[in-house]
Amino acid sequence: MAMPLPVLEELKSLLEAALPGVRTELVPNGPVPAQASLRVAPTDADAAARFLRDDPRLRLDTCSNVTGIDWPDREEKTTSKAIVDGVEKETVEIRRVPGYLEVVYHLYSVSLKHGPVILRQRTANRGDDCTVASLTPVWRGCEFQEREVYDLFGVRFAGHPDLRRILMWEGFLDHPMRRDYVAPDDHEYEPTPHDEVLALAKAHYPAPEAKP
Amino acid sequence: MIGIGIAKGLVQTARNLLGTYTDKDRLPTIEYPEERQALTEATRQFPFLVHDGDDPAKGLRCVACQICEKECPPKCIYIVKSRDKRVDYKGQMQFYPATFDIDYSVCMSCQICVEVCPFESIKMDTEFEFSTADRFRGLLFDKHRLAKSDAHYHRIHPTDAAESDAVMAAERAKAEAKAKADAEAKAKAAAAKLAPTPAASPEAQMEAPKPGSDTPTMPM
Amino acid sequence: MASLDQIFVALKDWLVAFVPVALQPLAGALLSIVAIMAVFPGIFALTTVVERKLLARFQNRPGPNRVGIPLTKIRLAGFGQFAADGIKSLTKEDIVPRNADRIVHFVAPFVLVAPAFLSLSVVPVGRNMAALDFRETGLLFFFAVGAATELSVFMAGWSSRNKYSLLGAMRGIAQMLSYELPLILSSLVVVMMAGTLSLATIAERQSGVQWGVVHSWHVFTPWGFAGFLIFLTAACAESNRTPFDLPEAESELVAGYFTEYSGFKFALFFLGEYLGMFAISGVAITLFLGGWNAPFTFLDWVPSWMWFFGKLVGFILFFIWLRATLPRLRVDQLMDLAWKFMLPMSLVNLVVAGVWHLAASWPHLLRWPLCVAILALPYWLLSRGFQTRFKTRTYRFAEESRPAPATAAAGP
Amino acid sequence: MNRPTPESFVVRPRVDHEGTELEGDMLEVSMGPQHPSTHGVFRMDVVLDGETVVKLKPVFGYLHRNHEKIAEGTSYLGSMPYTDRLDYFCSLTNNWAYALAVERLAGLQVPERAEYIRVITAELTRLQNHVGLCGFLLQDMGALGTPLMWAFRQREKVLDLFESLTGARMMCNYMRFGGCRCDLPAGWLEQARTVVADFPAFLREFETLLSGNEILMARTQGVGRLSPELAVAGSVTGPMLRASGVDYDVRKVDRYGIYDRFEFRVPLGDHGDVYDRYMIRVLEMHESLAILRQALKGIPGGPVIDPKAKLRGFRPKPGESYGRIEGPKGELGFYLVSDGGPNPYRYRIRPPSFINLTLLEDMCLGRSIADAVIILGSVDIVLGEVDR
Repeated sequence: MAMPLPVLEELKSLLEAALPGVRTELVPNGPVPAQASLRVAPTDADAAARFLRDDPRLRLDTCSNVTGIDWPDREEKTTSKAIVDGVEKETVEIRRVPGYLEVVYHLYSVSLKHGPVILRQRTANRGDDCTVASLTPVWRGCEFQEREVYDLFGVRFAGHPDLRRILMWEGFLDHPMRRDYVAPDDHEYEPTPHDEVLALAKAHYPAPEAKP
Repeated sequence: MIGIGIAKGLVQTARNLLGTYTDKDRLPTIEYPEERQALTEATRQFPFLVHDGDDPAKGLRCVACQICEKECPPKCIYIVKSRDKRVDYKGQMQFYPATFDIDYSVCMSCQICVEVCPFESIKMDTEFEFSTADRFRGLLFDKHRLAKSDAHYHRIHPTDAAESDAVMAAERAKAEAKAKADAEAKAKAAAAKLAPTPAASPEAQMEAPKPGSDTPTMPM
Repeated sequence: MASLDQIFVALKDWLVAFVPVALQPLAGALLSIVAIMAVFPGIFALTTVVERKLLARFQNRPGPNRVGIPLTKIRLAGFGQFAADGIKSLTKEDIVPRNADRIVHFVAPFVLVAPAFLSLSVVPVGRNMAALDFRETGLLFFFAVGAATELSVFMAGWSSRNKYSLLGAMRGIAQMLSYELPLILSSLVVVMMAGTLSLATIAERQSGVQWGVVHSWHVFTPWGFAGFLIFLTAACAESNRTPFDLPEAESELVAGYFTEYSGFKFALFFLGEYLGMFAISGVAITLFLGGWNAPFTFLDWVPSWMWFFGKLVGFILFFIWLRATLPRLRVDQLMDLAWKFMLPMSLVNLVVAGVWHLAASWPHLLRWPLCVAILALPYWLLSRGFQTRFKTRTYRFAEESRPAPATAAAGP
Repeated sequence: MNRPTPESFVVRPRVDHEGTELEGDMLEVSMGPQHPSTHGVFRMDVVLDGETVVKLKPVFGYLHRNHEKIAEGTSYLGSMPYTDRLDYFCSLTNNWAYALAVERLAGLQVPERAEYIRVITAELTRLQNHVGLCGFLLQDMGALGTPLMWAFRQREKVLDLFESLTGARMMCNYMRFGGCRCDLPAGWLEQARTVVADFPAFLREFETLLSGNEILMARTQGVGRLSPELAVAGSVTGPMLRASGVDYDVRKVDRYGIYDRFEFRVPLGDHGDVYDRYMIRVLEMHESLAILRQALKGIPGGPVIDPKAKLRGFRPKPGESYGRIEGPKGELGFYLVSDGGPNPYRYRIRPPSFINLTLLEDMCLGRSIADAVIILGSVDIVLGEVDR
């Protein structure tokens, strides 16, 4: 039977009331306000997920979609004006905002026919500490999708039973869905009319003839 | 009783077998090189460039605006814009593509170049027999091979062609009216000075909104 | 007409007369060999084309219809295809896996083809027209030689060093051994009734007349009919035809035991399989369908060998028809069918044959229902077991409930 | 035979489906990527005990082209033809799912006629996908092409419709954000009505051939059982979920497009085995025909694209959206993150065939290798979508 899902603010308070100590954050979503999401810390993710799955009001029993998003390091410019020695000086401060990887879970309830509730986890950074909690123990359907996120984004899922590469081959080093990924120049190029590709192709194949 | 389902299936296949000798619908194969399926009007294979008149070098509608190059999802179009302008078939000064190449081996026949073209100059052909032994250059079509006449376009897609003719006629009327107004204004402003024949620049043409379509903007 | 019936026999006698008397048996044997080696591969060649064309028709395709006489526009409706296939398989590269047991790998196809030819030699293709006429052991010879096929299948599967080949070979062995039993038991009925193992004699015994115009084929008796169906099913399995093509199950084991064969050896496997199918069909014809006898007495003027080959063509078409219709069984189901269904049924059939024999003096109206009843009861019991496990189902539909109006979270 | 077993390949207690303990030597078979019945370049690393599967790991990615990455470098419109190539059997539903996600992101409205056209094309797509799948499933069962070719014969008629509407048989590239690319050509509706009217006769023929066939029943009943609880937890969607008896159809739940205007039923299976999956698809075809009859009757006139929709220079506001539809293979979703630029910042596909594979091993363990093949067939995968 279809049952209305509590709005996200209500859901957040429900969750925080049921699980003291678990902190969640509401992430608004401009164009589709109904699809705003809830961010949980990786340490709390498992408990929160189990609550979402088991609470009789929510019963979010299927995790439909798992995906990663890469937010690379970016530079934030802040300009501040200060009067130094009577002269107004403008100082530009460039602050590096560390990037992070984000894993997004779209949860639906098959038994109550509502959804989606969107759950997010963030890694600490994009380098050495990109671990989040695996939700495969909660929703079996995350298994392959989390493997895919691991494969393409390099997010490590703590607690995943079989965290191997899934689309790329074993032994592949990089994570191709990251924004800063550079495709290696080692595959066979088909010359296309575009000059940069053509130039690469020529580097690979000694050109037998010039372009007519 | 075991075996009845199997017997039913056997009867069904036998009926189908006999049906192939009487019912055309049960033997739908078209024996390709000799017989050909009638192509529908919407059929699309690969893009070609439309030219007006008989001379492809002169009548090419393309003004090398490079929108299709930008929008092409597999990036199979390559355009070099001319430095100079030349008089096109309509008697207007236009840029023209110095190079216009389409790599048919990369093209995925998605028709997006046709949709985004504001000048009705690139259309989908219905020809598909391009097999060649030359892997790298055999399917790289330059503008001479791509150019096909407006009559050809009318033959393969009559409805579309009529529509695009109407669009172009409306545009031309607008451009002419604007040119006239411009000319009058200019003549008024500088009656003494001999103004050059005002040509509808591509920008002018592009500003003219097409009926039934969105307003083209140049994402350049 | 009698001359046309015996024309090949006469031709052979005429030819043999040219050689010295001492060599005449040898010459006769050679002529028979030549005949078998020419006729059956010829039928094989045509069968491949007919099978492809018919299968295609069953599947609403035209099938091969291009290859005719080379360099001309004559297409012969595609019947040149077998020549093209033959040339292709002869000229293709013969690939042997690096780890294969080369000798066994090489020998296996020949081990398949040779017994197939040998088993064809005992089949009487017309009146007085069995190449090898063992007076008392024809059927025994056939089964003995036919059993060599298993050996070939396992040789091929083992030597290829391929897991699919091995699985296919294991399946093949299990299947052929299991189905040998119902095959032999169902033909035993005929031996029981005819009192001989000679195929030529069995065929001759069926030239009697019953019901006025009908020749007394064994299939027109309850035990003969049941035996024929069992024999046919087991023959399907013995010759690895659908629905029993598990050893070469394409969708599971790629090509089964001959996965690693190519070129001419592959063609030999193909040939061997078809020859085996012809041989077993020939035996089925001889045992149950009156051999070279016409069905009706008023058709006796048609030469006997024509009847035989006509029936053989009928069998081939039937096998093609089966192949175009049925899905494949699974291994355990295949074994179940052999041991739990066909074996009991063929044993019951032996009883029926005995009853039929003992009740020879009874009127038909009594004898028939009794035998049919003895057969039908176990059949019904055995098929009930199947029907309790597998049945057609009815399906329910989700209850129509208008969902509540979209909430904010259910998306715009 | 003494190769070390990889870590993830540790074999669980070996039992067959009847619970008998197995103790033979094990055979590791790599089924695929070149194998007749893996539906493309798909591989199953199978450990067999005799013919019983004791371990099965799906391996894929051979067709991986990182479609999602390509889409990040292409305009929103430019990804539309790529969606055709995901599940190349159902390009029109793929188009629709993508268009739906973008329309949510950009707040576009779809005119009524376009909605009708979308329903008609999507249901036609479902018909041709299901009929093709039934053919392929029986091909896997060894029915040498006859059902497949019959299915294809009928599918061609649907593809003819697609060709005269969109210009291509399979790579349709037809939907646009806010509607459809072009209006129906003259006479198309008549042609579609004929196809829809002829379809039941074909289905009857198909069912006579197979649905009551003893071999088919013996091969499929009780094979590859999936309990409703596991199916829901494993994110299985589409006909596979409904064959397990779970009433969940996105067309009914989300009522996207104009599906709430049509009367149709959702068939449910009780056993969740291969036979149910096959029959559910056959029954769904009947329901699709019912929808098509209603839609072809009620299609109104009017424009087919939102006049606000922009073809060039399309830049949705920053934000994200998830749009999903009931594709023929299951729930097909698109998740888009926009940063306000002309290209999506993140473009994610929720591929039903990929996710339905999660439980492949659970269904195959203890069954024979021949069952594994038909279980895979009944999952209905297309490698273009699995690997993306």
